[in-house]
Formats: sequence, C-alpha cells, structure tokens
Amino acid sequence: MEIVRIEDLRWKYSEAREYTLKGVNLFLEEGKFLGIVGPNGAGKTTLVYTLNGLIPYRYNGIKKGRVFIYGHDTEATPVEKLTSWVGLVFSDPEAQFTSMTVEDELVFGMENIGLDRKEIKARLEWVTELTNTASLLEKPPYELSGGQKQRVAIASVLAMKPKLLIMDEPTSMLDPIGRETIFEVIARLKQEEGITIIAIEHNLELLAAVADDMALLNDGQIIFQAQTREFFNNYDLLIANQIYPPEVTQMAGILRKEGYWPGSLPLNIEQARKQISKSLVRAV
Amino acid sequence: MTTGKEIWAFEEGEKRRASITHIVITALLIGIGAVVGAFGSFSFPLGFGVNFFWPAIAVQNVGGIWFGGWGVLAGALFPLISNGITGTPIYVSLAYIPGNAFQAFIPALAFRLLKADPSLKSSRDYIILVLSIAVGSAIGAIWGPMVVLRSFGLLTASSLPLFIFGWFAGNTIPGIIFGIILLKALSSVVVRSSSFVKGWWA
Amino acid sequence: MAAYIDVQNLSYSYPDGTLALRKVNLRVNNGDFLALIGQNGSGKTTLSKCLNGILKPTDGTVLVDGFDTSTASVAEMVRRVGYVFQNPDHQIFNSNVYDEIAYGPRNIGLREAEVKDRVIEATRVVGLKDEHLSVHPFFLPKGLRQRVAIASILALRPKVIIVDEPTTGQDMYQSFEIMNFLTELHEKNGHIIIIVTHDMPIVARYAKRVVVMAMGQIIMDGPTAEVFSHPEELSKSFVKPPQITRLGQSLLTYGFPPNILRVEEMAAVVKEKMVFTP
Amino acid sequence: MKKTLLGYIPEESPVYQLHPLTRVMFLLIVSIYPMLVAAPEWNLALTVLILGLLVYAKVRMNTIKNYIPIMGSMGFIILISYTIFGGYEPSYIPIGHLGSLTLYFQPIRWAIVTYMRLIPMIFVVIFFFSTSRERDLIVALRTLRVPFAMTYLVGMGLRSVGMVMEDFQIVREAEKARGFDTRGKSLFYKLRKFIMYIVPLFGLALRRSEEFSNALTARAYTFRGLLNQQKRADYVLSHYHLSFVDYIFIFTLILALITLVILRYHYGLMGVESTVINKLVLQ
Repeated sequence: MEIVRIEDLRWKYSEAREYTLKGVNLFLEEGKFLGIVGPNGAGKTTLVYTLNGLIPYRYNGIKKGRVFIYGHDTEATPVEKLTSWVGLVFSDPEAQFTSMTVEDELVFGMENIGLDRKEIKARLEWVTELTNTASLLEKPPYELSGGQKQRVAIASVLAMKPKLLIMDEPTSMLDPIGRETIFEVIARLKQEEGITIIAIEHNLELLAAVADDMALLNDGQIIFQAQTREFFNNYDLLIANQIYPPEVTQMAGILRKEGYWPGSLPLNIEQARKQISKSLVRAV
Repeated sequence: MTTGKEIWAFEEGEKRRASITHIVITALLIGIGAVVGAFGSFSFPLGFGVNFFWPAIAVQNVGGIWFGGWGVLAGALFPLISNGITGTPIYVSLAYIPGNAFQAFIPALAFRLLKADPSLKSSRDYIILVLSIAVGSAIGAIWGPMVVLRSFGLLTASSLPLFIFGWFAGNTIPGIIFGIILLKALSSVVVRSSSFVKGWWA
Repeated sequence: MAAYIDVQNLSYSYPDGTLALRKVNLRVNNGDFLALIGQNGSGKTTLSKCLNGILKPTDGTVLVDGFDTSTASVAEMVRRVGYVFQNPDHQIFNSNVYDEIAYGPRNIGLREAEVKDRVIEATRVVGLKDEHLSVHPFFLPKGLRQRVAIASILALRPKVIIVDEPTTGQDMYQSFEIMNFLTELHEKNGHIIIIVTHDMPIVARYAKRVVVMAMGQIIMDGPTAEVFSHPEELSKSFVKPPQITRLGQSLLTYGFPPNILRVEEMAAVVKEKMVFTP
Repeated sequence: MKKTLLGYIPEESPVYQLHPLTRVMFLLIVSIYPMLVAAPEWNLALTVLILGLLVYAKVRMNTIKNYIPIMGSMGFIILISYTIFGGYEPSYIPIGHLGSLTLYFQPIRWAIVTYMRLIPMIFVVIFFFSTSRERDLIVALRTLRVPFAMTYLVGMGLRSVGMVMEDFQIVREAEKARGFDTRGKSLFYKLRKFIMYIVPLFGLALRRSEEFSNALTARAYTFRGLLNQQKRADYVLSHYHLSFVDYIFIFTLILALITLVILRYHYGLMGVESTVINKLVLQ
C-alpha cells in the first residue's frame, strides 16, 4: 500500500531567492525503509518538512505540486491529522526536549492526541522497552548523555504510533557507540513493528546496513532512487554528487574502475571480506 | 532600507496570528532572564554594588520591544525564578510582578506608539529607547522599594529616596547599555523572524 | 626538545564535584596534528579546554610555551592556543562578520590597522568572500558560520588551533574541505592542530597522532596507524577503528596489515595481493 | 542525590511522602507566619523549627552555604536603612556611640525585628527548593487546576533555564577564548565588552525558537490546541495522590495560621512590645 506520493513538488521559502525543491517526485510503499542522502543544502530537511505539514503550515513560501500521505493531499489535511500519521525526529535532540523529565517528554505527544491514562501507560511500557529508555523516566534532560537524549527523542515520537517515522540525521551528534545503539533501535522498529521509515543520514556505513531503498537528493531534485545494493553500485554517480558510500564500498569502487573488482560492490565488511578472500583463493 | 514606520505597519491583507513560536520564545526569554538575573550580576567583577546592577532588566526591555505582550509576560515571570535561586522570600517575589511587568511594558509601548526602529537607526530611536527605559525603570524603582520593600518593613521611610534612586540607576544603566547592544546586534534578525511581534500578541 | 604544551599530572574537577580528569600527562610538540578521541564524557573536551587556560587545573600544571596556564594572562594564552567551540552560535557576538573576526584582535589591544590586516588574512585563509564581511553572521548557513568561528580564532594567530567537533553537522564533502584546510594551516603555516572528534574516518585520514581518553585518563597515545591497529584496546573507550581498517584486520590471515587507514591504501593492498599472489 | 536546576536534593527523604501540592502549601502558608510575628525570638524559634525540618528531610547542610551571602547583604541593607537612614524621633533611646554617630535603641530593635522576619521566610524557600524537583511544582499547579497553557509555559520556562545555564557557561568560555580579559582595563571597557555574553544567548534563543516550534508541531501540538485543550489525560498526576496525611498536614498549617492571627491581633501576643529584647534593654 502506498504511504507517500510526491508529485512534481516545488517549494520556495519566502525569504529565499531560489526554489529549494525543484520538482521532486517520490513514491514510498508501506513497511519500507528509505534512506535519503545528499549534500548539505540539497533540500533534504525541506523535503521531509513537507511530509508532516510543517511546510506549508509553519513556513511561508510558494508551493507547487502536491504531496499525498495515504492519498490525502497534505495541503487539504489538518496538521494535527498529518502528525498522527507522520512522526518526525529532528537532528538536535536538545531542541525538542521541552519537559523536565523523560516521562513527561514521552507523555506529551500522547496527551496531545487525546489518549487516556490507561493507553498512555501501556504505550509507555512498550516504547521504553523498545528504545531502552525505561531507566531514564525520572531523569531531567541535563542528566542525559547525547545518545540517551536521541533515544528519548525517538521514543517521544514513536509513542504516538505514527505510520511513518522520519529521522533527520538522528546520529550526527553521537559517538560511534551511541550511533550504533540508535541504529539498533531503528533495526528493531523495522523488524518487529514493521513501521515505515525515512532516514536522512550522512553516516552511510550504518544506513546501508538497514535501508531497503536509497534516494539521492541534490539541488532540489531526486537524482536517483533504487534498492540499496543497486544504489551503491552506481558508484560514479554518487561520487559525482559528493556522496561518499561506506568505506568498503568506496574501496571496491576504486578497484572496479581499474578492472580489479568483479560483481557488485559490497556494503559491509563481511561482504567485502568474502569477496576479497574468494578472489584471492581463486588467484592462488 | 526599512524605516521604523514600515517595521510596525501591517501590510495590506497581512494576517498575523499568535503561534506556538510565541509560547516558545516566551519560555526561552524566561530562561535567559532567570540565568542573567541570577548569575549575570553576581559574576560581574565590580565588587561592592553588585546589588545595584541588574543586567536582567535588558531581557525585559528588549523582550517587550521585540515580542510585545509575550516579552512583558516573560519579564514579569522570570524574576520569580531568579529570585527563587537567590533565596528571596516568596511573597516579596510575587509582589514585584507588577513592577517588573511595567519595566517590560513601557519600552514596548513607546516603540509601538512612536514607531521607533528597533535597530536604532536614528538619534530619535535612541532618545525613545533611553527615555522609555528610564520611565519604565522609574515605575519599577518606585514600586520595588516603596510598595514592596516598605510594606514588608524592610526599609524605613527616610531611607526610601536613596533606595529608589539606587534601584533606578541600577536598572536604567544596564538597561540602556545592554539594550543598545542587543537591539543593534540582533534587531535585524528578530524583525525577519517568525517570532517578531508587530502588535501586542502577533 | 621542550614540548610546546606540557601537561603534568593534570586533574580537573567541575564545581559540582565531578572529577573529569585524573592525573593526565601529555606533551604536544611542534609538528603535531593530533586527534583527541573517546566516548562522550571521557574528558576530551575538558582536557582540550585546559590546554589554553579556559579551564584552570584543579591539580597539576599545564605549561604552554613556558607559560603556566593558571597564572598567565588571557592575552598571553590566546596568542598561543586558539580554541574553536563546537557550536558557532555560542561564539557570535557581533552583528557583522568583519566585527566578529576583529573581536579577538581588538580584545588583545591591537591597533585598528593591524586588526584590519588580520581580519583580511583570516577571511582569505578560511575561504570567506569579501561580500560576506558585511553580512550578519546569523544569516549565514552553518558551514560558513563555522568558518567565521575558525577565522575569528585565526585572527589571533595562535600557534596551536584546537577545533572541537569540526565535522559535526557537515556532510562528507564539507568535512573534507574543513580538514583539508586545517591540513594546509598545519603544513604551510606550521600550526599545531588538535581536533576533538567522534569521526574515525576523518581521524584516520588526517591526524598524525591519536590520543584516546577513557574515564578522565589517557589510555592510548601514539601514531594514528599504531593506535588503530589495537581494536581491543580502543573498545575500552567505546571507539572503533574506521570500517576500512576493520576490513584489513578481518583479513589478517591473508597477510593484510592491521593498520590500513585510507580507502586508497586498502585498494592498493588488495590490488597488489591479486596481482602477485599467483 | 538527585539534581535539580538549583543544586541537589536528597535521593530519599521523608518529605517525598507528601504530595507536591502539600509542599507548595507549606511554602505559601509558612511564609506568612513571620509577617504576623514581630517578636524576634518567635521568628528565631520558627527558623530553628525549619532548620530541624531540613535535617529531618536529609537535606545536605552545605546547600545553605549558597544563601549566606544573600542573607548577609540583606541584613546589611536593613541595618543601614534603619540606623543611618532611620531618621530620629524624640522617643528614641540612645544606647551608645560609634564615632560621631549616636546609636539608638528603637531603630536597631526594628532592624533586628525585620531581619528576623526575613530569615525564616528565606529558609522556607530553601526548604522548598532543596526538597522539590521542577516536576513537583508542575504537579502542584496541575493539581490546583491551573490552566494547562500556564503550567506548560512554566515547565518549558524551567527547561529553558537549564538550557541557558549551559549556554551561559560556554559563552563565557568562548569570550575568554577570544581574548576577553578584564585585567587592567577601564571600567567602561569592561562593561561594554563583558556584557557581550548576552548577544549569543539571544541568538541561540532565536535559532532554537524555530526548532522547538517545529518539534512541538511535529508532536501534534498547536497554538489552537494549547488554548482549547478540553481534556488532557494529565498522566503525571496518576503518580500522585493526596493522602490522609496530606490533608492533615495542610489542615494543621491553616489552623496554625488562624491561631497565630488570633494570638497576635486578639490577644496582642508576639508584638514588638512584648519581645524579650525590650525587657533586657529597657530594664
């Protein structure tokens, strides 16, 4: 079933000289995980803002083309309704933490959509287990580490049970291990809850491991969209758009150019290791 | 180049509505005011007299000018927190509220009525700023020592003039210095932001 | 040879009692391009702030070019060690880029002619254009604001430049740009560079020396290739070598070295093995 | 120790048995007592009582250290006000000389009376802030059915305080990293440069106001919703229940207040005339 359809979307912020989005077309099926990559300034954040109604409800500007969530035109749908379908996690968790305890933070959205206490309690248990935040409930924001803050930010949106979860650079502020724990949460969401996910991320090593599809956005347009493996196989196109695939993929890309890498490019260490050892054994 | 008149004028068909941004900016102003009020003056290396130098008044002044009623609301509320941090008795804090509200309200009113430019482009703008801060602080200075401190028996009648003057100077001077710096540095940014308030609430 | 920065038995505890550094010893020498890595909360930011006297030691000493940071004046320090904060918005004090870059030099009492020279030089080095000078820094995109922040430290002409999280919020291309430009400062102008970062590929590609921190102590200190070839040690500070290094380490049985740092290096090794194995 | 904006509160304390509303009532009602009482010995007794409660509540005593400067400077201001600026009336009784200055009994007595009124009021505030977290304040307000919009603003205001405190620290360091130094500079220079710290604080606030607004909208929170929110689950209240002990406690506080009013204004006890200081000095 289709969850997102974007048709020739153009958007210009009223202060800006140029259009930020210049004719975006995008289609996403329910249950899929889409990774969006693109250089800074390409319009990635703007694009996801159009999905939960932040654009055009909170920003002034010129919008052409249409965005549909479950077939509903976002412009004709109240923003409260959109936010119940589409959850958005921002890159800086610091700037979405508005309460003095983690519990209040998680409860906030659920109260806004009118849930009763019993339902809230049940969902709290579910979401804290899923995101490993149960031990943090009593804590105030200034006692949390970066990774904990980001998990709480994800949980607070997840608690509203959106059909589509969007994450805008969810790991940019974290150390390597903090990053991995966030991606563990994302992997569980995908496997256990079957939730549709869109993630914008610069760290492709972790993204490539979980995404079904990838889209490349540059200069306000989707340049290329494909299944993850196929996406990264188009190495030259990515490099030309200033996108750097996972390091093992880059390495294989370099080798392939010189005729040393048969087959498709690996996405993780394991795939690369297998392919290398196989060809070395063959060479022997 | 925009003029003071244009900044405050509503364009034809312009709809301005109070939004969630204004609630947020009010909360953030409370945060800045409370911190600057509680710690800003303490760490100022002037030695004796810190009690008579209260930089947080600038948050009230520019808050009112930029964000209208929201700035006044924040200006009235944040001293409750900064006073709490420094251990002021609760009823003394509560009794200060009207004085604090006036300190934020008078410059806000003056800039809107007289169409002064928050970026302080002309000497007229400066005069309006200085006078409105002085008037606001004067009301605060009368309210603070005379109504509050006096009614709690903390001051004697004959010492009032000294305290009123000290209070007045201690608020007006930082108010003007901080106010000018803030208005010059950030008005151009604020006026273009969605949190800027042309009327009283939007 | 005397170290440029000599940290001896440095301990630091925050006013609320948290002990952030325990008896740290570190020598930063001329020619160093150093990365300070470790988990969030391991003490790397605290240590880097002690290197120019922003924080004063609770115990032990920090000597910079012979000056003790706990007694030296601010001006003496900032001429030697510059510190670029992570979020440029914490350090924007003025309403146009020119004044912003000039703020530091003016603070240390330079004459306006000298200030102007330095602003222009710093602007050129970080690749800002003249038209940016009159713009309000608030309106610049984050990447450029970060450059303004670096320029405003460069204008003080410190020997050592410390950059906290230079690549956070930047895309890969921008990260490379910033790092290339720090490398240029290092190689052409002889600055000592210290970066505090979580970005291991960046560390592997650019740093010559890596200092790993955990629980307020330095647990490893050495050349980058050497440090990254000990993954089990690194995991104590919850750090992993970059993916390409780990690939090499997973192929040790095929005679791959454990300390490959760059994608190109790895490609060359694979190629060589393929060519010469028969 | 649990951290709050103002410092630390004990991990466990008998006070936590009481509903947050009861603690707020304690702050509000007990703060009135000293205003009704003039005789310093009674206010001293109240202070000792509150100190006892602080010990009972397991509050770390060095919390109080932070408030000593403010108590000192308030005492100083009151003393100056009543002595040097206290004026003169014929009924004043001279009790000594300080240089060319004659010291009179009544002004000093009034200074002591006033100061001793202030001290228990300050200790009540200390008691409240060293046994309550920010959340307790919100819970108390919601229990009192204060409109959600208001309690929400208070909560977010407190959250902002925490954030600005962190920013403030970093901005001051950034000033230093840019060569700002007060040593050997003119006062005007110090003033002009020193206060620059306030500019980034506002810059950050402006930047964040947009991010926060987006984050709130993304969680189904609108201005319209804020004003009309008819039913909210108020989930946090499900953790707290006013118990029998709370009712007894609040009832006792109010009863004591009424008793105090009667004793003071009907029977004229605890007035300034009946203070032991009078007896000691005048006899």
